Amino acid sequence: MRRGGEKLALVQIISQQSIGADIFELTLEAPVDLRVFPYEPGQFLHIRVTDSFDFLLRRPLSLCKVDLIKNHLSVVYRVQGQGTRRLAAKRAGEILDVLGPLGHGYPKHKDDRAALLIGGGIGVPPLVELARQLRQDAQSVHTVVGFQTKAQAILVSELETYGPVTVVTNDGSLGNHGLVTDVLTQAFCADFDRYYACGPTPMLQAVQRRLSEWQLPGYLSLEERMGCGIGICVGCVHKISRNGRIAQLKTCKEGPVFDAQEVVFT
Amino acid sequence: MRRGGEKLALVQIISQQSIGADIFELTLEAPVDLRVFPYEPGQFLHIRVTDSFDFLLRRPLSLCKVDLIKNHLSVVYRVQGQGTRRLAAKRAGEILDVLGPLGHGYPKHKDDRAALLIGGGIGVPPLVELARQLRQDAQSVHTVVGFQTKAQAILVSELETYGPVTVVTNDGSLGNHGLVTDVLTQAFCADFDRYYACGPTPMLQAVQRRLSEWQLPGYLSLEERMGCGIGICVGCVHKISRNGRIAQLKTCKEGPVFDAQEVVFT
Amino acid sequence: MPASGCFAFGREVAAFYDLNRLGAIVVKATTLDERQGNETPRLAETPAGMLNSIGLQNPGVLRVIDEELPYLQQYDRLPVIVNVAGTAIEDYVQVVERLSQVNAVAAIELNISCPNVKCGGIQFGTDKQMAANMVRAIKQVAKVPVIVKLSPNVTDIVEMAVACEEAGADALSLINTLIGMQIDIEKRRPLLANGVGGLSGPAVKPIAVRMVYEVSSAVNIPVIGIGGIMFGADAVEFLMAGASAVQVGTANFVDPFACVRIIDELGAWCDAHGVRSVIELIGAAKGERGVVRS
Amino acid sequence: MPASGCFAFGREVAAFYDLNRLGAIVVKATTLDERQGNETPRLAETPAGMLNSIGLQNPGVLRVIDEELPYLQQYDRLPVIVNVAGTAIEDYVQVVERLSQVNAVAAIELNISCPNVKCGGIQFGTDKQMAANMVRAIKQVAKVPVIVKLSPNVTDIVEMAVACEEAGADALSLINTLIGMQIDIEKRRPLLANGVGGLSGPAVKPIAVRMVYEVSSAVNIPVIGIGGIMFGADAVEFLMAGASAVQVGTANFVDPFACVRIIDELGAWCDAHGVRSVIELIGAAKGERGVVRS
Ligand SMILES: Cc1cc2nc3c(=O)[nH]c(=O)nc-3n(C[C@H](O)[C@H](O)[C@H](O)COP(=O)(O)OP(=O)(O)OC[C@H]3O[C@@H](n4cnc5c(N)ncnc54)[C@H](O)[C@@H]3O)c2cc1C
Ligand SMILES: Cc1cc2nc3c(=O)[nH]c(=O)nc-3n(C[C@H](O)[C@H](O)[C@H](O)COP(=O)(O)OP(=O)(O)OC[C@H]3O[C@@H](n4cnc5c(N)ncnc54)[C@H](O)[C@@H]3O)c2cc1C
Ligand SMILES: Cc1cc2nc3c(=O)[nH]c(=O)nc-3n(C[C@H](O)[C@H](O)[C@H](O)COP(=O)(O)O)c2cc1C
Ligand SMILES: Cc1cc2nc3c(=O)[nH]c(=O)nc-3n(C[C@H](O)[C@H](O)[C@H](O)COP(=O)(O)O)c2cc1C
Ligand code: FES
Ligand code: FES
Repeated sequence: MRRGGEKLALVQIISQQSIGADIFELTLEAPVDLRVFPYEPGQFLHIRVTDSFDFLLRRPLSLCKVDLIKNHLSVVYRVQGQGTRRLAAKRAGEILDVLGPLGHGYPKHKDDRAALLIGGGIGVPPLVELARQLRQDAQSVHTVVGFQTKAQAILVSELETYGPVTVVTNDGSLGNHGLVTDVLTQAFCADFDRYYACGPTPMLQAVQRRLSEWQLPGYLSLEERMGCGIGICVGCVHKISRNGRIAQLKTCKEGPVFDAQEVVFT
Repeated sequence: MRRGGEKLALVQIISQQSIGADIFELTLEAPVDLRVFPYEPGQFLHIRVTDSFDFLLRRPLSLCKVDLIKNHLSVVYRVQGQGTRRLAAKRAGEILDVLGPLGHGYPKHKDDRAALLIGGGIGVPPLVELARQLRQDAQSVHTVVGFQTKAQAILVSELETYGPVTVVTNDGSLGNHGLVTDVLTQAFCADFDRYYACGPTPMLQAVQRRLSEWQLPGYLSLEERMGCGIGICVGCVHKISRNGRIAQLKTCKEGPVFDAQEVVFT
Repeated sequence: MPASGCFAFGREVAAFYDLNRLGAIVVKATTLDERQGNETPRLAETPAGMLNSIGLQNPGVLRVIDEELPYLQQYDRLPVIVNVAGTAIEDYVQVVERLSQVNAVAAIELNISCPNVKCGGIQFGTDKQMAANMVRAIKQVAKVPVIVKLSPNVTDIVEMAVACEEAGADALSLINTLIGMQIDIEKRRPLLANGVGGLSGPAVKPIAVRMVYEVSSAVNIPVIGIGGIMFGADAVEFLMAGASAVQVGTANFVDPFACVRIIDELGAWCDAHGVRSVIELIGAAKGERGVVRS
Repeated sequence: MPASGCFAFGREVAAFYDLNRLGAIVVKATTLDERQGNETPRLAETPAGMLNSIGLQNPGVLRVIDEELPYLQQYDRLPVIVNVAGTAIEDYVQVVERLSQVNAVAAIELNISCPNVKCGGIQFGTDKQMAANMVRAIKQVAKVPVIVKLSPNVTDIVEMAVACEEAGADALSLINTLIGMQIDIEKRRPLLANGVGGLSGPAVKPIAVRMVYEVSSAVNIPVIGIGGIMFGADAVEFLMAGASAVQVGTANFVDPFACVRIIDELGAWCDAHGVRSVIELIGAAKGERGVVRS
């Protein structure tokens, strides 16, 4: 069942910029016409970093920003291993083999008034376009982002254009000292209709536990190793409790964004 | 036993030029100081076309020309498969991983007066520097080169700077019509002290047979698939009759140039 | 050109092209009961290949019949081959019995070679007596041709192939994955949650070509070549080694269009080489030279 | 870190660096009589690997003793391990007897796994009874430790390993090459003159790591890891899988400095990770998770 946007395309790199310690923003021609196939924040692109067999599998990177007029997209990524290192060596003008946008992003709730966005580390990028779209729907947006240290803090000013941003760092080098969950007190959370989280698994787990206590509904964007990105290898599953049973659902196809209530951590 | 020149080096590409149908001349910084380690025509460079595991093995390419002042070397090669295709995509300024010069080239015979050089197709390149060195030793040089067709004829004018050149093409589109051996009549060969041949195996075999009839001594440069290029994999052997027995000698180390009398074709 | 077990049940790829363009489709391994598969990580990238330890996740034969096969029936020119797995002969027999009641199934592929399940199918794939028993049992209940998928993790694949042929197999497909492991040296433990996984992709192609060459020389039933096919030229290589058809696995993960691209490339290769039918290519590499079997 | 059979007899690499920097050297397979090896082409490149069908070309044990080993004796800190091959137990025994008369030999590596000779060593490498007989016979004549090099072309390498251990092997080394084939589709025949050849290089690393992991869990003698090691990190992977040492083969062909580079990279990795001795790494990946053997 084609959802509309999945497409395999060779697109041009518009720009590649270093925006933090080993963190890059890569802007691309969009593989699809974004006005015809509007993408959901939380969806991802599945990128071939070279055509060499050394990097046989594609790398999933979340959509971060969109330029509807130029039909450009950007992703923000950290150099994690050899594949992202190779990607970081690419320059404007080079051609990239891109599949996507793929997956289910964050659903829309038009009647909500106040959204809480929670991001950790390299999980922050998808929140940027999410914040923009939520503001477009006239919701208020408050974002809480956590980083290891100041040098890794990214996209804060972008997020500030859509509403207040609370920054937390593990070492206190920027904003509050501690973890994002330290900010998520009952009083703080009382004002929101819903939350939207993306970040490392331990953070998601802590956020889920904390916010289910305060009975705040929300969404988690999960990260699993992916093969195909389109649902045919069944490599990327996560335990999801749905319709009274726990199933291993594909994060590339049924996710990566799931209703926080459904996500089972083991 | 180090012969002097073998070296592993990262060298810069000085230029890459198309000089025929799918044939390129690649000029490099020399990996060694050529005035300290003068190389022998017939030696080769062993080149890594990329650091990808897709092309794990190096490619052997014969030295063609030398610029002692700039300390540059050139190789001339035909795009044969994926590896040479990859090499052809490299541009001036890029860095190449090069091992060499390797192997035994054409020996010198200072007392000779007239040399016959015989080249076929992509076997012609090593003859260029050979001709130059023979002329330097005050020998006269006559070259016979054979090509499939005119579009593949290369390095003829370079060779003409050192002496007369007889061109033969299989289809008659340039020079004589036929095979190089058609030129090698007894009368034609009578004037030479020695011959030096490089080319495809069937040509070498025909040349060896013909010129042994006319009792002209000479050398053949053999082509076998190589692994290491330095004598440790024992992949590149050819049957050589020496000291009364036939042994499988390594063309990378004991060759690629052998005394024509010793080479056994099966 | 048929596609292999790395295609789920076809729905996802149908978003990219018309499945009627395929020679056939081999759906994901189907077991008697639903299986959740192994823990994650289930995938690792290796030099020119990948490891997987999916562990036969599938909804079970009844739901496959009810929910998946009807979808594929809309493709009228697409023979559907169902890959069957299990842990005991009785499981296999029951699955095949159920599938035999469904028109939509053109053939059964017996997966006696999956390396990713505890006490799993691979015993059948490494013991020729067990394999032969299995094939005989299945042939009694199957109403469609039975293809036996062989494991490369054996000392002598020819022996296995001959045993399956003698037991009545209609065709053989090979190879399944080789058992491998990758270690996450930062975490100091195997990267896959399951420890070991199945190696596939271009890295295994030379092993697969060798086995296809040997097996097709020893049996009289058709052999389907599998292992590391990425381009049309790879398919040509398998055909020349003696395969009558090929399956494409890992390549689909890299390029959703892989199967149809490879079909096109194969056609273009044949045109450029004056080959009128791929049948001319089958076993073409066997003529001239005797090959030493060591 | 010792180097493997892809090093000839050391002379050539000695042109690039001081062989004393190596942990040991394993010289090319030595047979009783001189062997000319197979016809060419003997080499083919494959995805992330290569095939070879050298066919044990070597000057025979007497000339190895007379011409090659004396050269290596100038390297006073370099234990010399001689890889021994043959076609019958008696051949092996005679070679080992001859080598036992020479001081220069620190250990024998029994190559019961070379896939490249007709009626060759590989039978010993795929039949546990034959392997055990061989090891027992050799242990009777050998005056130095005997390392048995195992073939990966078997259904159950653990069974082979245990049989060799019980027969008295002092150590095991694994893996030798996997049997593979490449077809030259233009010429329509196998690319190697010998048809099949041995697959080595990064492509086989996941298989080798898995086998080292399994074997080192099952035996009490040291295991030497081999297969696709190109970088220091690969050596770390083998050590964590349970190897006590590693050998580097194909990498020497790509980079003559491979062995010393890998030693340096391994040292740097240890420094960066607070590891004082590589001994700390041996088997480190085995702690936390039980690994499913399928
Ligand atoms: C849905 C999704 C969205 C993502 N979005 C982003 C993003 O916006 N920015 C960003 O920096 N990263 C993102 N990641 C993580 C990113 O995909 C990995 O960091 C990247 O693939 C690592 O590749 P590598 O070659 O550098 O690492 P290597 O370790 O060399 O990769 C080897 C293999 O492991 C996989 N892998 C390695 N680490 C991870 C990981 N943490 N998660 C999943 N697979 C991994 C790779 O894809 C590859 O197949 C996302 C992951 C998922 C699943
Ligand atoms: C001593 C020597 C000198 C040479 N000098 C030249 C030269 O000056 N100019 C030139 O154009 N060519 C030369 N060749 C041939 C050249 O090395 C091959 O054409 C080239 O390696 C092909 O690589 P590829 O990746 O394009 O082909 P592929 O077929 O993709 O290569 C696959 C593998 O096969 C080997 N191979 C393929 N064809 C040959 C061949 N004909 N001979 C040896 N190995 C081969 C490659 O090295 C590689 O390992 C020489 C070969 C030798 C042995
Ligand atoms: C993720 C994954 C899942 C697989 N699942 C199955 C399966 O369910 N049944 C089966 O017989 N083979 C299965 N295989 C094996 C493939 O069908 C194929 O035999 C193997 O991957 C080699 O081919 P390739 O190199 O083209 O991938 C699977 C392979 C992969 C990579
Ligand atoms: C060209 C070549 C020659 C080899 N010769 C021998 C040999 O003589 N004896 C032996 O035991 N192994 C031999 N091997 C196998 C290697 O020692 C090693 O086990 C195998 O190549 C895997 O390691 P690698 O991937 O690091 O090359 C040879 C391998 C190659 C590639
Ligand atoms: S990545 Fe293949 S199914 Fe999700
Ligand atoms: S190429 Fe390795 S010995 Fe000649």
